[in-house]
Amino acid sequence: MIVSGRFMEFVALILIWVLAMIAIDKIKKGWTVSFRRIAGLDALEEAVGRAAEMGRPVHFTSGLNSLTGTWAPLTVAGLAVFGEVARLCARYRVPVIYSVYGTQVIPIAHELYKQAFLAEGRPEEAKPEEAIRYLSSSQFAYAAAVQGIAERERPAANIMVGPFYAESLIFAETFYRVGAIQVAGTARLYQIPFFAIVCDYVLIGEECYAAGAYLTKDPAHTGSLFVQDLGKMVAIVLGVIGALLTTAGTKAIVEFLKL
Amino acid sequence: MAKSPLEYIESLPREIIYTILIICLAVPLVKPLGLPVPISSRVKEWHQYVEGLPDGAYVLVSVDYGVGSLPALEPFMVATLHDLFERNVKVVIMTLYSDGPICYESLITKVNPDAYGKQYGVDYVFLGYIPGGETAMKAVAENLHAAVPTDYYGTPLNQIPMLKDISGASDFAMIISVTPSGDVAQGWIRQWVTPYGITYMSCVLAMMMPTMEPYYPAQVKALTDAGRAGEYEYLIGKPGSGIRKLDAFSVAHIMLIIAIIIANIAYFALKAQKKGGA
Amino acid sequence: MADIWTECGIWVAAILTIAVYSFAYRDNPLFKFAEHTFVGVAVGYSFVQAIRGVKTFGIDHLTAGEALYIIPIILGFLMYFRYHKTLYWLYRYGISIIVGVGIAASFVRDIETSFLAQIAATAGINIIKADPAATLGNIVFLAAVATTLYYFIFTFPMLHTGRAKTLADAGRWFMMLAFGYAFAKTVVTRYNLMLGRLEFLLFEWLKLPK
Amino acid sequence: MSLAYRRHLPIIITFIMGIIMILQYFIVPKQPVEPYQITMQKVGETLTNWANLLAAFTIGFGMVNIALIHSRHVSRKTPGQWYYSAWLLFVAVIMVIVGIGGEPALGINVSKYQYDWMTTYVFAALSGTMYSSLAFYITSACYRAFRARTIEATALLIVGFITLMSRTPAFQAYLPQVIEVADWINKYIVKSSFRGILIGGALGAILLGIRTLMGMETGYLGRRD
Repeated sequence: MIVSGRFMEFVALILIWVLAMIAIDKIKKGWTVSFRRIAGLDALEEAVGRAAEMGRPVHFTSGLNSLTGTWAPLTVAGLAVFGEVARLCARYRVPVIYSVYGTQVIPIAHELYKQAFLAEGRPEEAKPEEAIRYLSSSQFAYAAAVQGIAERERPAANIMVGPFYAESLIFAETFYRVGAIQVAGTARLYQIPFFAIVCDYVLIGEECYAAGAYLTKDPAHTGSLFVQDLGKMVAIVLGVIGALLTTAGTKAIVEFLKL
Repeated sequence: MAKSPLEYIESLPREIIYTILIICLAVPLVKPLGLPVPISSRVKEWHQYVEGLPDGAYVLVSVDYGVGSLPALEPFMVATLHDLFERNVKVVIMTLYSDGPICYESLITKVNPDAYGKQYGVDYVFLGYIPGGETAMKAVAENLHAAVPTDYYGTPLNQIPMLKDISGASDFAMIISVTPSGDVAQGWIRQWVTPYGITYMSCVLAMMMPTMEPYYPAQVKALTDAGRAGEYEYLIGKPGSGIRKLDAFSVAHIMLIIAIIIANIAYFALKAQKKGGA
Repeated sequence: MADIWTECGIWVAAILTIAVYSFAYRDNPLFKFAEHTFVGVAVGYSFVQAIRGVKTFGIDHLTAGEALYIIPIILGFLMYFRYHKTLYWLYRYGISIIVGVGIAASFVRDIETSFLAQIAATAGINIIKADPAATLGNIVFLAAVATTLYYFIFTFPMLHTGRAKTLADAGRWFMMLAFGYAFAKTVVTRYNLMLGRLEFLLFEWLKLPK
Repeated sequence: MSLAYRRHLPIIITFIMGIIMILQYFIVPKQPVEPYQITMQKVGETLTNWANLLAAFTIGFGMVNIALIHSRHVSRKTPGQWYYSAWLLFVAVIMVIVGIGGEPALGINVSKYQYDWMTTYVFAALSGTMYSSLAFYITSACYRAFRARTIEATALLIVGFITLMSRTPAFQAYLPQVIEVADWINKYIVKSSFRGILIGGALGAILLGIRTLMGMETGYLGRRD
């Protein structure tokens, strides 16, 4: 039934799925999970607060987002962060600008934006058409348009979470130049170094997915984070012990993983 | 208050940095400086094979790239022809790409065979575009005159002095191909190396090296990527567009390294000044 | 005739190149003109590509007799109810298919390529090698993988306090060094891109001798 | 309209689509042989086409958004912006007309030369130049970032230095050891820490995927309306 070579993946998927449901259920029934600090996510409130003081907008973008590509999950993670940023902006009465590349996210972004203002009791102040701006579906026209926004509207904060490609450094340097505080995160390996070195705060890989749990303490997100931690522990144990066994001569663990 | 010179250097305005960068990149492009360039073993090997060709040997040079990949592949082909024309060898040029003749025209003007006293039809000849891919390779190998009745300019092959007694692959000492296509690079092995054992030298794009490495050195005697054209130009003392880029890299990187050193010196001087002053 | 258009094209491309580079110095009207030209052309280009997408992914199948393709086409138009006062939620049917197919197709592949295969590759390392630098390297490799993963453990804060924190710090150090390498490594590729544009300006536009 | 149609049905559709795609991944081998495998592959391909088709449909949201913003600039004569916006709308319309006439797949082929001219000398030139402007930004970023402020920043500076030298042809000629050190760093420090980040990121994506299919993710995809 299962294609050869994919049996272990199927088992892993079922195991992760079941563990996630159990963890989420336990959290709903009062089990509390505490987190280590994630500097990048703590900085979100600081960044929006700074924008409120300086009376300048907050800029958000999620890179070359797409809901049908390999980076669909990272696009949804970016949208989740946008939901939190929109809530903070509604609370601090700061205009937010979402520079959009892929048009598929526009309806979802509109809903998140309106829900944020609803949650903060200010639905009448929501101006989605001005906040959520489609710039272009071509990478570098989008990059040029974001540079224009940076220089002309001079946002005080720039938050970037999602699938970024070469344009990551164009944004990081341009917003540094207009003096914006920057919180940036992606899971695309070769773009993380630019965010880590140039921006004030960086969300590295998995930290982009942790925003939902960390900021809302929502059971589904917190339960997922707990299962992700179990997955990492398994990866450390199997990896190290496997290497020791291989050095000793048996490739048992490698074969086991390749079933 | 105006910045002290140290503060100015430590946070150098971007306009200065960008202008220096453009100068460092543009100047070597216009005038190659011939800075030292590392020669990889693969390029040395390629050159040694060309040097090892006996006098009067026949070499088939296949311009297997189109206008699209010309910028990336032409510099290496130009350096190869310079190397060949230094010697007393007969060069038969052909192409498997329909827009190959355009690449030949651009190539031959850069190489300028007259400077080497080479005469068309006696020392080198261009057979033009031979359609069919591997079937063309096979046809040329088996019977050159039947496969290619006339050269690119329409003169029948039997009237070309250097091709009179050349019937096929077995009369050639070497086959050189520069191409972005894996099928073409491997095709020459199947049609010329396996059946006739001819020395085959292949130059491909850098990203194709992993797919060609298994054939090296058994079937492909010399294998390198086109990005090393600057090294070949430096090795044979013929600076061209390849070495210009390598010079520009050297100058720009050295500028960046020096700038970082200066910035750190200014940073520490400022720190010392503040500590001293405070 | 073609030559005039080509020469005119080279001039247009050269002016736009200078306009884009001018932004690095200052935002200026020339850049703003190039930016709005670029966005305008890109909008037109994306719209044409979208029509091509609707044709190749939908209408061609419909005309080829696959009647079921009428469903996504209807849902596609339903998505524009998003602008409707009360029936706005109708757009969600189209989006739910995009999200369902897109998310599932990508995350299920992560299980093998980015999780199990990575653990298997780590588990397959034969640490002791003839060359001491390689043996040391393998030890460093294992330590780096383990401590980086340790750094990302979120819901066990005690692992990040006291002496256990040194493991997380080691992970952060390894990542810092990796970022330094990856950052400096891209310098040559970016310079190569600029060399390409400078070659265009110097030789194709200004026609300097090669 | 009851909650079922507004929220629950879309989430159920997302769940069903997701389960089908997962089943397709686990059941269909590279060369499907069994009849159920062939039908499953067909279903998977059809759904992927549907998703791409629907994604292409969403382009209209972008058009409406851009037309709204820029035509408002023109109608309100926003100083210093309205003529740029007018030019943008003009160029967009021209590109659409030329594009529909020139895009080979649409088969009209009336304005192929103009379409190629616009894509080569305007679109490709601007894209290539924007991409290459990274040479500016990586230079200023290096100048600022490689500063020995803290111990960590010093380590970053040293690694950056070695890597820069290992890529400079002149240094490679004089100091070949630089390449060996850079390769060692890449092989044993970069590849390993990147693998740690990759595994973590994959787990994040997997759990997010599960949450999305179960209707527990963000916004309309999960939270109460």
